[in-house]
Amino acid sequence: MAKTNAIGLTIADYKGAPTTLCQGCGHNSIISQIISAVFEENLPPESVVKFSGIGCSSKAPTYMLGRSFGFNGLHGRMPSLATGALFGDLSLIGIGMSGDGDSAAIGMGQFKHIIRRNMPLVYIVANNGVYGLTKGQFSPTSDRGLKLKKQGVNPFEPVDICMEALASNATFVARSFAGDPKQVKTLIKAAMHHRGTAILDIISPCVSFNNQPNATHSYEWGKKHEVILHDMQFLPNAKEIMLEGEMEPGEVREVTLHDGSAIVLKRVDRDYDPTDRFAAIRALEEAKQKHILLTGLLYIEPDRPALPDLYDLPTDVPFNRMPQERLRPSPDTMQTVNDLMF
Amino acid sequence: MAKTNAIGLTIADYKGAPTTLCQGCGHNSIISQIISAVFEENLPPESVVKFSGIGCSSKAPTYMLGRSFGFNGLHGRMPSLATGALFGDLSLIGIGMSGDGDSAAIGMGQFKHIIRRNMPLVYIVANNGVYGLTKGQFSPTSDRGLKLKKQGVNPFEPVDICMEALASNATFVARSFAGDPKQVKTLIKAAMHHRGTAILDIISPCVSFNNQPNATHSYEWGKKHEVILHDMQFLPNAKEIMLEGEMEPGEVREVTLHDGSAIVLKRVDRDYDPTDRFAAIRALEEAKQKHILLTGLLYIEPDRPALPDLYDLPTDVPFNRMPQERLRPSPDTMQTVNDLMF
Amino acid sequence: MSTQSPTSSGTVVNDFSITVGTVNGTGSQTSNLTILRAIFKMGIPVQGKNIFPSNIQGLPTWYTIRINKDGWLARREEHEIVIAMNPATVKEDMEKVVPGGALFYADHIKLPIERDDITTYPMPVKKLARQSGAPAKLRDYVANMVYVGVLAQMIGIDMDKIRAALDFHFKGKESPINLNMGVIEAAAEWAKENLEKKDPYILEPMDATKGYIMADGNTAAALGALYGGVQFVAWYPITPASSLVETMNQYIPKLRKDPKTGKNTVVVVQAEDELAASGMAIGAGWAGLRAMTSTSGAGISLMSEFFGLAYYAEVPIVVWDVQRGSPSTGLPTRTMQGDITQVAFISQGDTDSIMLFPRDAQEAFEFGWRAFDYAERLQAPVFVMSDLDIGQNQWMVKPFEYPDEPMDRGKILWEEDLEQWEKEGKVWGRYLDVDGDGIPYRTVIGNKHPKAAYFTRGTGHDEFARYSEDPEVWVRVLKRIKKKYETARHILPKPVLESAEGAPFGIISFGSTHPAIQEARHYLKEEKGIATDYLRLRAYPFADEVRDFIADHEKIYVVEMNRDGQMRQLLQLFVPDMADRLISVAKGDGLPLTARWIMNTILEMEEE
Amino acid sequence: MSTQSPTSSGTVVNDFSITVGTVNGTGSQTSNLTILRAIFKMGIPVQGKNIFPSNIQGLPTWYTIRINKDGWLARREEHEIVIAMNPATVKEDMEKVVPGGALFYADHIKLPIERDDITTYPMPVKKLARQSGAPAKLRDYVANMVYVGVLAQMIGIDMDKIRAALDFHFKGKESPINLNMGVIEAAAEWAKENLEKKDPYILEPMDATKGYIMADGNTAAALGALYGGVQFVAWYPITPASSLVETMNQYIPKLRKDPKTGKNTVVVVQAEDELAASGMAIGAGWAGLRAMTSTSGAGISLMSEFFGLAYYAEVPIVVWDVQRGSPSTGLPTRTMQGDITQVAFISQGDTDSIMLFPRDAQEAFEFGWRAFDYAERLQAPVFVMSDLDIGQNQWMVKPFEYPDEPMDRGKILWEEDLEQWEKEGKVWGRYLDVDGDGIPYRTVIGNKHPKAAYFTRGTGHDEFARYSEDPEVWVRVLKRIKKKYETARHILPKPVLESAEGAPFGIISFGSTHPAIQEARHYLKEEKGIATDYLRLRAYPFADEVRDFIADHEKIYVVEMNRDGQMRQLLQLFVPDMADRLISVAKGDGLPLTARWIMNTILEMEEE
Ligand SMILES: Cc1ncc(C[n+]2csc(CCOP(=O)(O)OP(=O)(O)O)c2C)c(N)n1
Ligand SMILES: Cc1ncc(C[n+]2csc(CCOP(=O)(O)OP(=O)(O)O)c2C)c(N)n1
Ligand code: SF4
Ligand code: SF4
Ligand SMILES: [Mg+2]
Ligand SMILES: [Mg+2]
Repeated sequence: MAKTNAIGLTIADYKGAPTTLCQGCGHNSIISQIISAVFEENLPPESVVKFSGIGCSSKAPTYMLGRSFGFNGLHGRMPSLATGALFGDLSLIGIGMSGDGDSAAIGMGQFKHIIRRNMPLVYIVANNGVYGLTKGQFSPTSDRGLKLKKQGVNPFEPVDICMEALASNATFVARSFAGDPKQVKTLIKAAMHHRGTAILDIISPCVSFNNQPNATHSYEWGKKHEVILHDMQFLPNAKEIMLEGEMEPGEVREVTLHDGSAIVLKRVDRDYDPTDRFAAIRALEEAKQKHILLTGLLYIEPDRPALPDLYDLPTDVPFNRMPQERLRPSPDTMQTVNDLMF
Repeated sequence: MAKTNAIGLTIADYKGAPTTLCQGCGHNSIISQIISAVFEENLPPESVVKFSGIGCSSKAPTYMLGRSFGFNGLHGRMPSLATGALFGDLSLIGIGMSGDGDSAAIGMGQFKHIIRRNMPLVYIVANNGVYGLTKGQFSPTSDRGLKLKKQGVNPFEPVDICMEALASNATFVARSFAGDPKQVKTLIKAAMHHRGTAILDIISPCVSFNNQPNATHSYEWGKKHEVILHDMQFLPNAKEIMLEGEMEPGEVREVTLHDGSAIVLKRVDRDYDPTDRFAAIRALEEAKQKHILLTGLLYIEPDRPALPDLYDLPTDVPFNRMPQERLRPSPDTMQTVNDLMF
Repeated sequence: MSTQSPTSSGTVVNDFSITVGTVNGTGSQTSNLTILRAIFKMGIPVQGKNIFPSNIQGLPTWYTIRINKDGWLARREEHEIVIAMNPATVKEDMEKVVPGGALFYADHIKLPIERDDITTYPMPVKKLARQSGAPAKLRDYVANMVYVGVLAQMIGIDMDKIRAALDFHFKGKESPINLNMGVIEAAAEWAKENLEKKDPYILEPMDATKGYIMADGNTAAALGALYGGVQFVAWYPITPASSLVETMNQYIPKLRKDPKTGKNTVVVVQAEDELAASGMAIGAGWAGLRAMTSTSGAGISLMSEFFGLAYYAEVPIVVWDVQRGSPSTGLPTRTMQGDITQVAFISQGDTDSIMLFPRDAQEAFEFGWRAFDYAERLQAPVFVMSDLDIGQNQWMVKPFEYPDEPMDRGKILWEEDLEQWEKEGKVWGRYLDVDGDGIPYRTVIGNKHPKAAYFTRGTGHDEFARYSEDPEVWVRVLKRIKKKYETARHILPKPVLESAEGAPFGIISFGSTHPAIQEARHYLKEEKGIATDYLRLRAYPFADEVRDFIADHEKIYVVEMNRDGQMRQLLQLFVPDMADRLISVAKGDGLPLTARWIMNTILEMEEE
Repeated sequence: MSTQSPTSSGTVVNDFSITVGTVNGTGSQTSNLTILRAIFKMGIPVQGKNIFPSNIQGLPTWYTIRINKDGWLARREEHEIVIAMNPATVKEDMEKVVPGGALFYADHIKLPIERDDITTYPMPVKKLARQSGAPAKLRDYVANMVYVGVLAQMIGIDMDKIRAALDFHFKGKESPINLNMGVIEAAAEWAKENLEKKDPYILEPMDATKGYIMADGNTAAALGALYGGVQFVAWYPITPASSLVETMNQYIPKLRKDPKTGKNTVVVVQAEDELAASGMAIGAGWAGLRAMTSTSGAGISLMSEFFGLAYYAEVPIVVWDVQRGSPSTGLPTRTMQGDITQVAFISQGDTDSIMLFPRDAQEAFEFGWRAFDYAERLQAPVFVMSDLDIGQNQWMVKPFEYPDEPMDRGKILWEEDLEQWEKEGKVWGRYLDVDGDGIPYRTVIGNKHPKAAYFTRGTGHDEFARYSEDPEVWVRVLKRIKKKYETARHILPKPVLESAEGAPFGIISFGSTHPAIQEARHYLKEEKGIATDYLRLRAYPFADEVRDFIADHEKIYVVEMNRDGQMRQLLQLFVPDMADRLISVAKGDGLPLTARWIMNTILEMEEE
């Protein structure tokens, strides 16, 4: 019998339609990690809502969480759809899938502004440095000097998704690599518990159009150049914090999230403080100089108010189930209003 | 008789229609400095082309350089219009006027992407932290905590135009203050000679909607809190560099631009290297912490190729004057092409 | 036109127009509204129209107040009384005055009086402003109160009513009320002593505004939406739509506190642009919230792609288009009905649109709440096509009426419904036409039933919301959607018909042209003896009654405020067999149509 | 339909269709194009249509090759030969085969042959691929060459022609040519030894393709633009428009080196989105460059606001709309003529649009260069309404013809012109209608004459480009612009008329439906004895000839590929007096129309 999670569901309950992405596409492995993360977190699939723009990456939601609602929107417009939709029932968790073209080209504005509003959303940029679905044009994250078949050589400095997020004062910024599934999964779990927009820039190779060994978005380059900031663990309940066997005090940092869950970060090379925004910027700059793929939780600010916190909304019932009596002003107000008109 | 410049024009030749902006609007003083800068640089007005989006700030081009071509475009879309238009005659200088709403809200994408392309343009964001023309709504650069009449209190972290420019690898980033006309003028001169997109974030108070003394976009706040990074001088011809009387060697930095002109920066408090991108980011962070209005040339990279450099275009004649013989392939190519069709 | 024949005593009572020419940004709006409201309080039918420039301060601006005892309140082109406060326009302002009319002007304006057919009244504006003791920075503002006082004295506006107007404006705050009242009274006193009444225009109290309120359409729309139970609003500022949501923000604390928890039940987000505003609203509508956005022309263009998604994915959303002078950025502070065909054919591919056309502030309120019922019932975008004239000007209308129908949330299935369906062996598919009306059933997020979820997309999909590129599926789904719009025709507000005996032709119109049409019809009847039938459209796609009306007339004038006769085009497509009966009477110059222009244009066409 | 009656020898020669079902992303396009080209080289009229999914790899895809000795090359619904390479679709593929037809299938597919009315040929695809010695990662690809070889043997495709096709495809590179040729020959050899020909379909060389080329419309458009002297292109990738600019990039080094300096004379910018792409192109057009963008439905929607600006500020720009299945994201890899009314009424306010409707790759080339002449002459956006079928499929067309007219740069004034005007005492104003054709004169940046500059805006402006809110100025300028579109009607490509003796009705169509229309007309005549008149539209706004054609017929069928009969709507608005003569024959299911469907639909309507 298939393994069940704490709420009695099997992994099959979290699957979606069979993928139509290319074999080996990084996006497929992100899909798998999302499925595992939601399964392992014991969340009913109905408590997750999927969003995406347009692109191969944005097709991903079809191939996971078939029992979750999903909205595959317009190119570059995932953030706005998600923002509006999640107000429908603020108890749900939103997962947004986007691509580097979707978020850094046509969607740059919405990407920056959902961050500014800190709308709770697991915002994944499946970053392959290329336009997959339209067959291999440069995206804004393409390497400078990258050569693509029909496009020539890219002369532009790439957009750095994490740097952009930090510049916009994002409250959760991480970089990962589809070739590092464990880290991807841990980050997704943490992101689902973060109260705010969680930006996950996941390098996700496009095997059809941008997987040359020298491309920084390729498997080979990633495998060779990945450097992790820290070993990560996510603990759904902070009270239960049990350090992994070998961990010694001082080697470990712990970030507690608004719901009592915690991220535990074990030192690898150097001590890295993920609540220091400026340190995060410096780390990105250094990684660029050193030509490495620096992955991990770059920055987190667990306590900034999220967008819904700015409205004093009832919490006893989901907003989309609120009955007429609570939405329509009572008849006696009509006279008062008319009086106000002069 | 009115004073004439080296090409025999008077300041009147550089004026535009009378302003219809509010009396005291910061944008008016930016207009004056643009007029002076072009006059003093001895540029024929016909060699400048004006662009703008929509907003009070974007109306400004009407009120200056009446003998220059101008295009008052769409809200947030100045960068794209300017990019296309300037290819018409690459010998001309483009000045783009935008607002904080125009560039940081609806225009965020174009703002970021013109920077990425490094299209030569003096890109001025007349930043008043408010929507002037639509009568006082919050803009993305409004202070967190700002209270406006019909809008309540702004809960969001402001967009920092300079930080955004740096995150996008801009090659020229400066902040100034409409209340500091001399610096504004010097920066405009330097920007006109920069080969690439020059971002000038000029704090430009809106006296009608956002000039409360505690607003960081007000005259009062700016006057009180302005700290300059350096004393600036612009020398159209670097060979002529003549340090101002009191300057001593070591106190001065000099940046030479592609055309042989130079910016001379005199140390004020500390030594600041405007070619160090990371230092610029740090300076912005510190200014934010210290609650000061840090002005001056934050960053410059004079040598990155500009967009037109990426195309190997003829330079003997402006592109928009190129005759048919040079544009239409010769008749004998037709057969070859048809043969290529199979 | 309106006759203005002096009474026996040589006076013209309650039947004239006042135009005030000032500089914008000087607070003259308060003065003008005070005059308007005071007259209204005197029981005299009155309407104000603001003709203002697209800037903030320092440019010429005009405010026209029409006073008409018979209740004809459309814009007129004649100005009996002109108040000239702006040196830059005083010459043209003087020329505006009708022969026999009066010109009031600030006496610091050097004005060679070139006309001897009008009365001129200089006003010592600066002096009186100085004497008011108001602080220097308020001088301009106070100067504008001077003309209120002088005018009040000269045409007979009740001082009590003026105080009532100020009291309303300043929400009862004593100090500004007293400051202003002081200036007004001093000015009136001055006028009484120094000016001799020579023009014939005077006011006399009536009882004709009882049972009416004064409201602008944007306020009405905001209130209507709040009574409609709107839950989510995303917007981006744009003239002349901004005040719609801004006003809503003001009323939310008063009207939308949850009776159970005391918390708010509306979320308003100022988006970063119109693309995001429409995206957020569509997201919210999809999630089961009553969602809307409000914008004007440029915003509609930017939202085009999203409207196509909402159309094809069948998401309810209400869109207020407060139309302004277009194409392009056009005349942002002028009115027009210019976005009709654009909206009808919005977005790539075959689409359909639902449009509502409110007549005035009162209907703006009504459509404000009803629009959500239509959107949720039909699972489609509903466009409310208002305009600047409706939205920003004060309209004398019947009081807003509390919704006479419960909220129609449309076909939503919750957990228990799905269980029930399962029990009954009924199959649910998001895009299945179960009832034969083209409208499928939908579920929304948070529904915990394991079969509730579906995947929404703008790409081809079948009845179960599954991705599909099958040509037959594609055609089937789009045909079914078309059926929904056929259903819409029967649900939406019917046109309003006014018939007259022996009418030689019909008139079709919609929206803010209504008062001008009615007035034109009145003159046609009274002065030319021509009775007319009139059909006022209230919705698109058109109801059968529209076809009937056209069938009943050999000739129909379609009156509208644009260049191309856009509504006529839609009507021609609706009745191709009678397309040539429809004659366009169209002008889009940024100003509300006048009865005189409508009548003359029709008469000219009749002669041809 | 096409008769396929066997010859005396029992064979059907040069008159059948082949459909290949494969998995996309496996390189089958090379195989299919090889077949197509080899047949073309045999002198036999042939056309290929690709029916592919909207993803990159692993989904079913079909390629249909129609072979017709009489030159009827529209899509057909009958498949005489089916090649089934995809296990996922083999069952439906088998059902597609017409009785008497043939099914070739990869023999590793477990296929219960359920039909005895067709011939089936198993192909040892894997074995032959293995034997080819090709590296493992090329196996799928090589497997597709197997069917080329087998088919070649069984229907008689010339091996020399296949080599010629491969030579072309691989630009003469020996090693891939030899690899592929090896597989094909081995497969042919195998077929020769192991299969017995039982179906009747064979090819015989002809001489009917001499004087023709094979080209796709996007390539043709790209070349047309290059010959049109395009200087600035901004675009954003979108199916099916992307290959237009990508192809252009390939040809620029060949065709657009400045003869004087050897440098490039075209700038191509990949923008960050469609808003920016249109903005850049409009900027460039404004600055005096020949500027264009290329996109599909969603892009058109996003560009709406900018088109309104270009309309009202009068900026020349060429827009290629390679239409695909819509509304919304729709069917991105299918064809449609669905953006017609949207473009006609694009952007807020009263606007007009110029559209060109190319018939095929050849006209795409011609309109490719002409569009710039129209845009610059008329100072307006010109939309070239192509579609996926034209753009991405190979069309057998007459060779491209070198432009027979010099570039028309329109009314541009340079320094010396302005001096001349001044001398002659002529006044220049950017928006003055000097010639009475509604088209003003313009200057562009870089013009050093001190009076050359003007300020362009989307807000109200007068004839001298000065800001204006004056109602009369507004109306005057918009009327004058309208006149420009009246002028356009007389300049744009005329419709093409084909009349027949005694035609009981007319047909109007446009664009890629042309071959199907012609074929349908042929059958109507041959099989039903019904002669038809046919007007092929090439431009909007419509020329007078269109009105004449409608006037000449009691009944006109308007054939198009969409749901709502969009072109018919525009025609109805053009001739309201004859609106009811126009009958819509419309289908938008994503596939090119077939002659059979057109004929049957018309016949059904005739019976009604
Ligand atoms: C408005 C609009 N423009 C263009 C497209 C075409 N388009 C589809 S996906 C895509 C790019 C996708 O790139 P990315 O977001 O990086 O996703 P990937 O396919 O690489 O995962 C584009 C341009 C579209 N669907 N909509
Ligand atoms: C597409 C579009 N949306 C909205 C508007 C309305 N609008 C005009 S100016 C403006 C904001 C201007 O703010 P900013 O750029 O900061 O300029 P400022 O007036 O403050 O100088 C807006 C929203 C518009 N013109 N176009
Ligand atoms: S094309 Fe690239 S991004 Fe798209 S599915 Fe294939 S590998 Fe993934
Ligand atoms: S409203 Fe503000 S930004 Fe606009 S002109 Fe006045 S002061 Fe300047
Ligand atoms: Mg990508
Ligand atoms: Mg501003």
